[in-house]
Amino acid sequence: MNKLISIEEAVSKIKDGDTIMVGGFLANGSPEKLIDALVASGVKDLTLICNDTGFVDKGVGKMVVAKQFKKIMASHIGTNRETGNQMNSGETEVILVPQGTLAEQIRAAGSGLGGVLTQTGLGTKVEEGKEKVVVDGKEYLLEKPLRADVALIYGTKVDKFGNIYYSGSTQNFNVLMATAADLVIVGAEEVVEIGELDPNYVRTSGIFVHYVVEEGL
Amino acid sequence: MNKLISIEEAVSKIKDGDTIMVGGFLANGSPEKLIDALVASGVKDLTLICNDTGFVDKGVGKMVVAKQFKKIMASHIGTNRETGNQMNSGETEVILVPQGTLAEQIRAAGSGLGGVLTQTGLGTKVEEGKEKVVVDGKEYLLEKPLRADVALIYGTKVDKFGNIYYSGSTQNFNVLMATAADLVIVGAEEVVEIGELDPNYVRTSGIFVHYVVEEGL
Amino acid sequence: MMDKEQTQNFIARRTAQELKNGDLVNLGIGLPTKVSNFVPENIEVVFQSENGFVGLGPEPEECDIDSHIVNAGGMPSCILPGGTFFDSATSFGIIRGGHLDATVLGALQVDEKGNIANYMIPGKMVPGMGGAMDLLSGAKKVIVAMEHTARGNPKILSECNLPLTAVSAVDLIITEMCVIEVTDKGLVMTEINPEYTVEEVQAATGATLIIAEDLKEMK
Amino acid sequence: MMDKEQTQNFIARRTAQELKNGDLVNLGIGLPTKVSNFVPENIEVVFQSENGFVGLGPEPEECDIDSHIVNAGGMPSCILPGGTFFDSATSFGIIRGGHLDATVLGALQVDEKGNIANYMIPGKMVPGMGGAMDLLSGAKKVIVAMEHTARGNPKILSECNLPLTAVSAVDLIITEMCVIEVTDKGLVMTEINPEYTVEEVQAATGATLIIAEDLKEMK
Repeated sequence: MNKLISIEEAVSKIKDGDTIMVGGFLANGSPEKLIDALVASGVKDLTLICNDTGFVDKGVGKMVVAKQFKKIMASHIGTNRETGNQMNSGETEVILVPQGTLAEQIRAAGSGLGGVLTQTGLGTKVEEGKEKVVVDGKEYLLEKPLRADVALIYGTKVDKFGNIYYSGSTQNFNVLMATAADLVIVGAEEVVEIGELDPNYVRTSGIFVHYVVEEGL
Repeated sequence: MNKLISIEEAVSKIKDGDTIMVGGFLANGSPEKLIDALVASGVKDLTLICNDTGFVDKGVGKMVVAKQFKKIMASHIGTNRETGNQMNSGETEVILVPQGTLAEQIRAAGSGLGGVLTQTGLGTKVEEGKEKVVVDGKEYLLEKPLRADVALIYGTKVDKFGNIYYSGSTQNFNVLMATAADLVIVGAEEVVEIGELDPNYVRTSGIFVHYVVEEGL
Repeated sequence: MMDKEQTQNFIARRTAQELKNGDLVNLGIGLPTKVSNFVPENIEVVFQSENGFVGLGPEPEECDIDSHIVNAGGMPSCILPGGTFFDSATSFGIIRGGHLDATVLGALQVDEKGNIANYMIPGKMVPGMGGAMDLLSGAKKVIVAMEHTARGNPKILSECNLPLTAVSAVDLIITEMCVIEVTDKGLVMTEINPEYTVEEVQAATGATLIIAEDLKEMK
Repeated sequence: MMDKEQTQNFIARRTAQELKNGDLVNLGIGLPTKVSNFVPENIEVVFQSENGFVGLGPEPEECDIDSHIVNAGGMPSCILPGGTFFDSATSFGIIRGGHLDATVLGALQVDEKGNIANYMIPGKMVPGMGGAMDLLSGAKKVIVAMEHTARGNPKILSECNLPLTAVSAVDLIITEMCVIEVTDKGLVMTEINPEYTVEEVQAATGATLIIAEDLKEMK
């Protein structure tokens, strides 16, 4: 089952108005070439789910500069002044989510769980409009699962079935997002044949992945 | 930080009446020598949290035969007739938990989450006495986090800080239990020096582990 | 008449025909495990082993035994090229999260609402549900593959009387006698083994079967 | 008077003395990151980087740069022997799950209830909370390490007026002027930098300080 396609074909699958997840943490472990191709494609009115909005010239931040998002859910936007500008001008809706909550919300969607019960954000703006659930006398926020139409993730070494080996700190949200989208596209630094990756070292199984794109270094 | 101790010292830390988690799936990935030493120790009135009760002569099932448990929480007891006998005679309380729910309950305890919202078990005996939470019109069972006093887990290669590399299908509940007990003891097939394991291949960080015991093959 | 092994192989062979190219499938222990031996040669199916991997191989004999690898029945097993190992939380994330295209399970009882009982007989046999409740709740398609009766007694009923493993979960029932679809209208027999008459199948069934207009021969 | 860098190093050095042998610690970006440079030589502390590893090294200059490894500030970084990489769910499982002995964070405001504001100034600067809300909710000990005032204005207040990052979360405040414990009775100054008088510290603070009976010299 060979899932390798061209970057152009991969990008053609993302439509105006889609909700996309993009892996990475301050652009570390982000599929940089897929992002470049999305900027070139001009696809718009997207909703972004991402840990952060990277930088104006690196990571998903390039799509912010190209004004491709109508809504952004992220834990941090401080490294990309353009996100703040668009937020303050009202051009883009920005929802700030605690990083651990964001991670669990994505995992919940991918794992068939009904939501996340966390104490993070209690007593802050984060709890506004949300239900609380009491378990054994302790109060928790009920945070709902988060899914996307498309997840664009990164892999260091990826086989043609979509199994992913991550090097260093690049696992971050990639591992979670791979499970929580209708269409999962991985941008691989290096593509290898099926059987070349040790099944003990793979962190994302190819069963989650629909397409593999070779990005190179 | 060298956490290597003898099996005898490790076993002396488990007291009558403790709740223990034991890793493994039908004894695959169970710390067999630690279990043997616990049988020899005669520690009793324990509560067991485990995927299954193994076999009469393999895995945690040996402790069932030695009548060391007053209560057992497991997803499956069918491979050990002694568990069924003790359950039917009323000697041991047995609570059956769906396997995926058991995994998430342990993970929730280790991850600081207030509980698990799952549809597994709805309409069955499993839902008896449990709260239900409705999220976006769908009903979920609220399953509570599960912690233990001691987790006895297995590792294929373990460094002296407690970092664990698992081979094959031995990860199972070990990865989860390592996070959810006040005291975590790992029985290592092979102990290596700190720095010998590739940080990309480790599945359980030594930060979770209190003691390492060398079991050998 | 087929002997027990022939019967099980007949059921397993027919069940394998339900699988599609690219499917991710979990097979229960016992009869369902045999399904992997009959996957049509022109399709690729990936099998999950809920104890922690995908890429379960069909025949342990064909590979070098590694004591670290067992299947969900605890038997020595192999992983195929392209497979991956993971922990139990990830494994059941796959199962509950809708990533499993189909599961094949055995049953003590199945009823016309699609309810299924397969984990305990109170006071007698109580093996436990293992991963069955999660599989029944999470898999996109649930196939029950079992012998039609147990010691002559029907296992397909109008209503299960053993403790349920899941409610309204079963999509398809495959036995040595017939293939039954669970629908809103009830149990629809779509295929029949030509060794039996419709009357014989109905007599061995504890629920009223609706006979499909285009009833086919089971192969 | 110390310059900005001396001030920050002074605060970081004092903060490092709070860490104990075997502690697992997460340092926020900015001033808190400097704490790792002053860990006493006789203890071992493991640093977590919430983007996905434990074993964060103190000085990226001292190792071979691998572009796959960055710290939580996005800067090239190293992992020490005994470290481990993991995903963000595991990382925040560590944080929320009570496995973190201490976290050191900066703040815009802290108040006498232990409330802290450090992620947004409405209509102006809105960087976001990143992992701060989880760290504040999950770490066993929360230390705020910051300059005592911002452009002459107090940051330690009787009540925060910026949006809170967490409620009743802060245990200890360390500035260039003093060390303050957050207690049920209020803010207790336990140590003072001998360059300042109690009156000067109080004047720079927007909450009434309780002076510890055994007020010590800050080193």
